[in-house]
Amino acid sequence: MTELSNLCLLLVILVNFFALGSSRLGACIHAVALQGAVLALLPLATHGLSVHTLLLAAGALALKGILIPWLLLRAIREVRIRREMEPLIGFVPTLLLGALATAGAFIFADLLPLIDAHQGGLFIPTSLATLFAGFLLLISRRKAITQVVGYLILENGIFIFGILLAEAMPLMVEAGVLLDLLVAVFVMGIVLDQINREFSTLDTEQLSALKE
Amino acid sequence: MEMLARTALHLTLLLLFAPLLQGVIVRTKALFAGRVGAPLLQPYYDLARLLRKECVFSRTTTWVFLAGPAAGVAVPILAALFMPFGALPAPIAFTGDLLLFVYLFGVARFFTVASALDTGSSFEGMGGAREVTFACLAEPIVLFCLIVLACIADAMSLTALLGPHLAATWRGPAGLSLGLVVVCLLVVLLVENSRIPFDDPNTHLELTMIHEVMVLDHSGPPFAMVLYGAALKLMVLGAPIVRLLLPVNTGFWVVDALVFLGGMLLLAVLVGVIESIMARLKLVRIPQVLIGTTMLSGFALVLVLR
Amino acid sequence: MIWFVAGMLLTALSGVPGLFADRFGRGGERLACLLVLAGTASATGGVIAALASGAPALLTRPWSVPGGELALRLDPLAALFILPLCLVVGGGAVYGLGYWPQRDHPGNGRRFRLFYGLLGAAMMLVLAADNSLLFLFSWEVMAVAAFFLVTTEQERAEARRAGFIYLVTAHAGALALFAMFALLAQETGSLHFPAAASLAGGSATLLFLLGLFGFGFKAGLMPLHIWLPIAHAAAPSHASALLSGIVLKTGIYGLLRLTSFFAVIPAWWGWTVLLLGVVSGVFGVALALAQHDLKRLLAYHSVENIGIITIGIGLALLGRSFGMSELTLLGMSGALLHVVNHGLFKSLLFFSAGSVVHATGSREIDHYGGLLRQQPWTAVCFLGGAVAICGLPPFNGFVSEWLIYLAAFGASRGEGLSLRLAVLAAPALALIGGLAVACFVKVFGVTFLGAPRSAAAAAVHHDAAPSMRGPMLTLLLACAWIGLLPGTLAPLLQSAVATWVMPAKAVSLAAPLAPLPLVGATGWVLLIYLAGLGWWLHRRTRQAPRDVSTWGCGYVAPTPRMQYTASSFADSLVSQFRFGLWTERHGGKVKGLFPATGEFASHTPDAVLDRALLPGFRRLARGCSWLRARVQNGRVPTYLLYVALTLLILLIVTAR
Amino acid sequence: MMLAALILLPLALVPVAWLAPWYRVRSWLLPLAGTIHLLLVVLALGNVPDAAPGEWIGLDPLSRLVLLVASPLYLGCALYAVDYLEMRRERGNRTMVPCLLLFLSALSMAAMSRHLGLMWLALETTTLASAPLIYFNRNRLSIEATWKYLLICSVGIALAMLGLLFFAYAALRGGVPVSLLLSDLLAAGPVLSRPWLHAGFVLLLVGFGTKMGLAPLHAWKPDAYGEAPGLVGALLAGGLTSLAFLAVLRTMQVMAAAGAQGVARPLLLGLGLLSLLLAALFMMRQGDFKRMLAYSSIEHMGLLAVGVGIGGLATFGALLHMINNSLAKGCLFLSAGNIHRAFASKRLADVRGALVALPFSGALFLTAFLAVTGTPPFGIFLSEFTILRGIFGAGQLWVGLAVLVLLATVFIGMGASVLAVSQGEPTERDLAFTDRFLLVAPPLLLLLAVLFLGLYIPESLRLLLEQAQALVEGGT
Repeated sequence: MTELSNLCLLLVILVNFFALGSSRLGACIHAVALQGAVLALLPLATHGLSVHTLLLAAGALALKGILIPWLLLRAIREVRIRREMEPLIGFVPTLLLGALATAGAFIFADLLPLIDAHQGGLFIPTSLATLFAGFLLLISRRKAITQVVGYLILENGIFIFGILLAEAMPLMVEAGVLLDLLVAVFVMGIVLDQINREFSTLDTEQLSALKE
Repeated sequence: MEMLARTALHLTLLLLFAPLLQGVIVRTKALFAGRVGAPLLQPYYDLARLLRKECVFSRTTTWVFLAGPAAGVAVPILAALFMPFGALPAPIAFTGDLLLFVYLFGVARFFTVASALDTGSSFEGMGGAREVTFACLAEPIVLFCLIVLACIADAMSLTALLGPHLAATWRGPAGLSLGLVVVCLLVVLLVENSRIPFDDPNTHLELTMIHEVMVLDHSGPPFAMVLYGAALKLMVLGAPIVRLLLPVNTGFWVVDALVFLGGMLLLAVLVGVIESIMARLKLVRIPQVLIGTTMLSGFALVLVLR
Repeated sequence: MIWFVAGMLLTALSGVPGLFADRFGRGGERLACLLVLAGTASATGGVIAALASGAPALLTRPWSVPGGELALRLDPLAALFILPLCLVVGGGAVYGLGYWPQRDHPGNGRRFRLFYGLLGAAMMLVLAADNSLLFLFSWEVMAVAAFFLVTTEQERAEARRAGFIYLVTAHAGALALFAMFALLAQETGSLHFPAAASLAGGSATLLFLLGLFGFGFKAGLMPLHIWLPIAHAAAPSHASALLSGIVLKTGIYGLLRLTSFFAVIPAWWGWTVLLLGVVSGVFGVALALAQHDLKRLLAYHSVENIGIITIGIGLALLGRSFGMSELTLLGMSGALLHVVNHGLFKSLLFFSAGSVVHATGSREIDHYGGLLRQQPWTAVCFLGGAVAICGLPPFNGFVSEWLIYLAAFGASRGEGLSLRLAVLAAPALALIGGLAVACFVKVFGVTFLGAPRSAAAAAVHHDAAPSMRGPMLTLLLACAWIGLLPGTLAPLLQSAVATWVMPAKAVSLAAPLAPLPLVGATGWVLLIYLAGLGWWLHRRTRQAPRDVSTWGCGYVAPTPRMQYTASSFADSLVSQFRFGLWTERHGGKVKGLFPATGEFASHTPDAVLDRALLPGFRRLARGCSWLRARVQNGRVPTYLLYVALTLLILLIVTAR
Repeated sequence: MMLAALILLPLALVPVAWLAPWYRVRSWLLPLAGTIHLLLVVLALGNVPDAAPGEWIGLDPLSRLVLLVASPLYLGCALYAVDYLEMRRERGNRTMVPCLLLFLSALSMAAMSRHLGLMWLALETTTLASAPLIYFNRNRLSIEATWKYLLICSVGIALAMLGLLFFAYAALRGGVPVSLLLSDLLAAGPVLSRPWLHAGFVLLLVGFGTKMGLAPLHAWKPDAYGEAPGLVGALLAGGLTSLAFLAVLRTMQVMAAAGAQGVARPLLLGLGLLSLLLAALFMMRQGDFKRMLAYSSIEHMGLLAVGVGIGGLATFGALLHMINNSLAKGCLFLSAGNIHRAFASKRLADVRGALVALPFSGALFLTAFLAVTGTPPFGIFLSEFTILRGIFGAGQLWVGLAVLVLLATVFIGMGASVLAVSQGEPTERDLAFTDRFLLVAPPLLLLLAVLFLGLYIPESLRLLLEQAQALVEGGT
C-alpha cells in the first residue's frame, strides 16, 4: 500500500506549495480542504480498513475536509476579502523558502531511524515539510485568516505523523486531538469575528498596537 | 621626684626664654635694615603692658572667643613636656607621644580658628581659612619627618627620636635624609609660626595677612596670651631643629641647657636672616611650596626605607 | 544569652503596639520608646554577661528550612559592635520623642517607629548570627527596614530617590553575599560559620572579593559609597544617626568575620583594603569639605571614618600575612575602637545636627550662624563631637587614631619593602586629620558662631528639648570617657582581637596597649590647663565692654551676609582637590566698570554617583528600551518566527 | 473517585453557571467550587496513595505539589472574583464564570493525568478556556492580546503534540508496545530510540516552553498579562505556568529514565538564562506595571528552568520556587489589579502614591514586590538561595554569577517601577474605588502563605519536595 500512501503524500506536498504560492484566499482554503480530504484517505491507505481507521478517516474528512474550510469560507465571505495583499515576505521568496524547508525536512528525516514497516515511506519528511509550510504561512502572511490556514496546515503535518501511530494510539486521544483542533479553530473564528467587528479588517498589521 | 625637677627645668626654660627669641628675630631684622631696632626684651614689655590693659569684646563674640587664646598658651606648655630640649630628655616619654605632640597643636589650631570665626568678621574668617589650608598641607610633612626619625631611631617617642644617636647618624648613610628632615622641619616651623616667606607678622594690610588677621579683635590680656602662645610655639617647634643640628651630649645638665639655649638663639637669628633676605610669597604659591616640601620629605623617607 | 534574645524580640516588636494607638496620642510613642529601652538594656545585659563568662555564649536551635539553623554566638568581637548599637538605638528612641513626635508626624510616625525597632533588632541578629542563612536573613531584613526609615518622608522626591538608590545598592551587595555564602557553604559543607582561621586555600580569593564588594557596599567604601550621602541626608536625624553610626559598621563586621575564617591571608588582601581605606578617607573628607548641606557633610565624614577604620584593618591584615602580631593587635584594636568611637561621636553629631535642623528648618549650613547663643547645649554637644571626630585629644577619636598610627609606624619595622611601604598610611592619616579639622572648624564656626545669616537662624529661640538633650549628653559623656580613660577598654579590645586571629597567636597582646593610660592622663592635663586659663581669662575680662561691633577694617556697615560662608571658607582647600571633585560653579563673574548685582553658587555633586553611575545607567536603560521596541514589535508573525527559529536551533543543537 | 470529583465537579458546575439567571449566585459559584476543590485536594493529599502503573488519572509527588499550589491560588482568585465582578457588572459574568470553572477542571486534569496525551489535551483546554478570560475587557487591545495568546500558544501546543508522537515512535522503534502512559514510558526508558527521543524532547520543550513563557517563546506574555484582568493574570502567572512547568518536568522524567539528562539539561539551562537576561533587560524603564509583572514572570520561569537545568539541590530549590512564585505572583497581580482599577490606568505616568490612595493594596503591592525579588522573610529568598547553592555546588561558578548579576538588574528595573507606583503624592484617581475586604483579603492570605514558607517549611512538605526532586532526577 506504500505506493498509494506515498502518492497521497506527494499530493499533500504539492498542496503545500500551492498554498504557499497562491495569493487568493479562497483558493488557499480550498486547497487546505483538499489536503484534509487526502489526509482522510491516508489511514485507510496505510493500515487498511478497520473500525478504528474508518472512524479516524471519517473524523478527519468531516473536520479537515469539510467543516473547518466551510467555516473559513464563511468568514471571508463576511469580511469580503478575496486576496492576500502584499505579504510580509513575497510569494516567490516564500516558495523558495518552502522548497528549502522541504529539502531540509527530507534531510532531517534521514537522521531519524525508522522501523522496517515504515521504510521507504514518505511519512516523516512529508509531515515535517507540511509543518514547515504551515510555519512559513504563519510567518509570512498579514491576514489573520491566512494565519489560521497556516495553523491548519501545521496541524495537518502533525496529523500525518499521527497516522503512522494510528493503531498504536488509543482512539480517545486522537478524538480529543481532533476535537481540540475544532474548538481551537472555532474559538479563532469567534476571535476573528470580533476582530472584524473592532477593526473592520483582518489585517494583522492593525493588530500590533500592543508593543513596547 | 627627678621627673618633677625635670618638668620644672623644662617649663622655666620655655616660659622664660620664649619671648626672647622674638626679640632676637626683630633685632636681627633691624640690623639687616640698618636700624638700631627695639631692645631685645621688648616682647616682655609688650606682654606686661597688654596684661595690664583693659580689653573690649565685639558683641557677636561668645566664650569661644576666649577659648582660642587659652588653647594657644595651654597647648605649647603641655606639648613641651614631650619634647626634649637639646640633650635634656623630655619629662614625659612613652611610645607614640610624638603623635600626641602633633595632635595637641591640632587642638590649638581648632580653637584659634574657632575664636576667629566667633567674631563674624569676614577678614578673620579669611584668615582662618588660610590657616587651616596651610596647616593641612603642613601636617603630612611633619609626619614624614617623624617617620624618618622613627625609622632611624627605631623608636616611637620624641625623646628616643632625638636621642644621642643622632651624632653618629649624621656621619652614617642616613645623614642625607637627616639633612632633608631639617630643611622640611624648618619650612614647617616658618609656616606654623606664620613667618616670612609664608606670612608677614607685621604687615599692615589685612587682606594679605594669615595669622595676624585672625587675632584682629583680640585686645588686652587675651591678646597678650595670643602673643605669648606664638612665642612658646616657636620655641617648642624650634627645639627639634636645634637638637638635630647640635646633637651634643655633655652629660652636665647645665651645659646641655646652655647649648640648647644658644642653639635656639642661633635659630632665631637664622629666622631673622631669612625674613630679611626673602620676600613674601604670593598666597597662591604657598600650597605649591608646601607640596614640594612634602615631596622632599617623602624622598627622605624613601632614602631611609631603602 | 536568653536576655539578649529577649531584648532582641522586645526591640523588634517595640513599634507594633503603636500601630493600634491613636494617630495623635503620645501613648504609642512612649510605649515604643519604653520597649526599645527595655530591649536594649536587656540585650546589653546579655552581652555583658556573656563577656563576663569568658567563653563566647552559644545558642543553637533547629530551623526547618533548607540549610537553616538558629545559631547565635556572642563573642567579644560581636560584643564590641553590639554595645554601641544598644546605646545608640536606645538613645535614638528617646531622642525621637522630642525630635519626631507623633502629634507632628501623624502620617508616618507609627511606621517609622515600627521599622526603627525592626532595624535595631535585625542588626543585633546580624551581629550575633552564627549561620550564613540566618546572617543573610537578618542582613536583608535590616536593609529593608533601613529603606523604610530613609523613605519616612516619602512625599518628598529627594527621599524617594535616596530610598531607591539605597535599596538597589543594598540588594546588589546582598546578592554578592548570596554568592559568597553559597561558595563558603561549598567549602565547609555546611552553612554554619566556620571556626576562626580554619579555612585554607580553595576559592579564598573569590570569597574575599565577593565579600569585599558586598560588605563594602554596606560600609560605604569609596567607590561603593554612593547610597550614603543622599540616604543620610533624607532620613530623619535619629535614623541617620543609626544608619551612619551603626548600620555601616555591620559591613565592617562582616568583613572582619569573613577574614577571621581564613588561616592564611595573602599580602595583597591587606594592601587592597589599605588602599581602599586611604582613598575613602582622603576623598571622603575632601568631598565633605566641599558640601554645604549639614547632614550630607556628616555623611561624607562617615565615608572618611570608614576609611580610617579600613586602614586599621588593612594594617592588621598585613600584620597577619607577615606574622607581626604587634602590628595586627595595634591595627585591629585601633580599627575596632574607632568603630565604637565613630558610632558614638557620629550619632552625637547627627543628634545635635538634628536639633539644629529642627530649630531652623533648613539643612543649609550657610543659613545658620550665631546659634550658640540660642542653643548652648546643642553647641557644646556638637563641639564635643567635632573635637572627637577630628581625632583631637582629649576625646575618644584620638585614641583610636593613635593606635592606628602606631600600627602604621610599626609597619616600618617589618622586613621587606612590601610591608614597610605601609608606613605611608601615617601621612595619609595626617592629611585626613588636618582636613577633618578644617571641615569641622568650618561647620562649628559657621553654624554656631558669628551672626545669624538668615531670618530662620535669627528666629531660633529654643534649644533642644530635654528628651533630645539627654541622649546627646549621654553620648558626649561616653566619648569623653573613652578619651580620658582609654585603659578601661584595653582588655575587651585584646580579647576581641584574640577572637579575630587564631587564639594561639594571641600571646603578648598587653604590651603595645600599655601607654593608653598615659594618653588619657595627657587628656586630663590638657583639660585642666584649658579650664584654668579659661577661668583666669574669664575673671580678668569680666567687666570688659561687650557692646562694640566687630572691627570691620574701617568698613562701617558690615552685614551678616558678609561673613565667610561654609563654601568660601572651604574654597581654598577644595581648589587643591579640583582634580577629584569637579565642583560646579555658577555665576560670580564681575564685568564692567560698574558691575550690576551678581550672584555666585557652587555645588559639588558626588563624583561616582552623579558623574559616572547615573549617566551610565540612563544610557543602558535607553539601549534596553530600544532593544525591547525591536523585539516586542507587536507583530504575531515575528513572534511566531521566534518560535520557529528556537525550534530549528534547538533541533540542530541536539542533532549534533 | 475523589480525583475524578476534582475534575468533574467544576465541569458539572459549568452548565449551572451558564444557565443560572442570578448574577451574584453565578459569581458565588466560583468560591464554592474553589472551596470544595481545596477541601478535596487536602483530603486527597492525605488519603489517596500514589498512582499505580497503568492508571490514567493519579497522584504522584509532582502532581501533589502542583495541586497544592494551584488550588489555594484558585480559591484566592475566586474569592477576589466575587467583588471584582460585582464592580464590573457592566461586563457581565456569563462567560467569565463558566470559563473559570472549565479552567479549574482542566487544571486539575492536567495536574493529575498520568497519560501524556491526556495531559496535552488538558493543557490545550486551559489555553482555550483562558482565551475568553483575557478578552474580558472587550476592547481592541484585549482582542489583540487574545489573538496573539491563542495563536502562539496553539502553535506551541501543536508542536508539543508532535513531540509526544515522537516519544511514541521512539518507543515503537525501541520495540516496545507504543503507549504515552507515563509509567510505560518510564519503564521503557532505556530502550527508547535516541534520535526520536531527543527530537521529541526539543519539540516538547518548545511547545510547553511557549506556554510557560520561556524566552524567546514568551512573546504573548506581556500582552496577555497586560490586558487581562488582575485575577486572570494571577491565574495565568501562578497556575498555568506551574502546569506548563509540570509538563516540562514530566518530559524531564522520561529523559531521566532514558538516561538522556545530559542532552536535556543544557537546553533548559540555556533557555532559562536567556529568559533571565531578556527579562532583566526589558524590565528597565518599563512604563506599564502590568507588563512589568509579565516580564517578572518570565524571569522566574527562567529561574525554574535554570534550577532544573542544573539539577540536584537546584532542582529542589526550583520546586520550592515554583510554590513560592505562584503564591507571590498571585498576590502581586491581584493587588496590581486593584491599583489599576483605582487609577484607571496602568501607566507609570498616571499612577503615583498608591500607598496613600489604597493603603492596603499599595502596601501589599510593595511588599509582594519585595517578596518576589527574594527579600527575606519571604519564601522566595529561601528558594532562590537554595537554587544558588545548587548552582555553586554544581561548580557552575559563572552561571551563578551571571544569575546574580541578572537578578540585580531585574531588581533595579522592577524596583524603579514599583516604587514609582506606590510612593509619593497620589495622582488624581477614581475615589469611588476603595479597598474592599474581598479585594484585599485574598492577596493578603497568599502573601502570608509566602511569608510562612519563608519562616518555616513543614516536614511533610520537605519530604514531598524531596520525593518530587527524586522523580525529576530519575528515581522511581
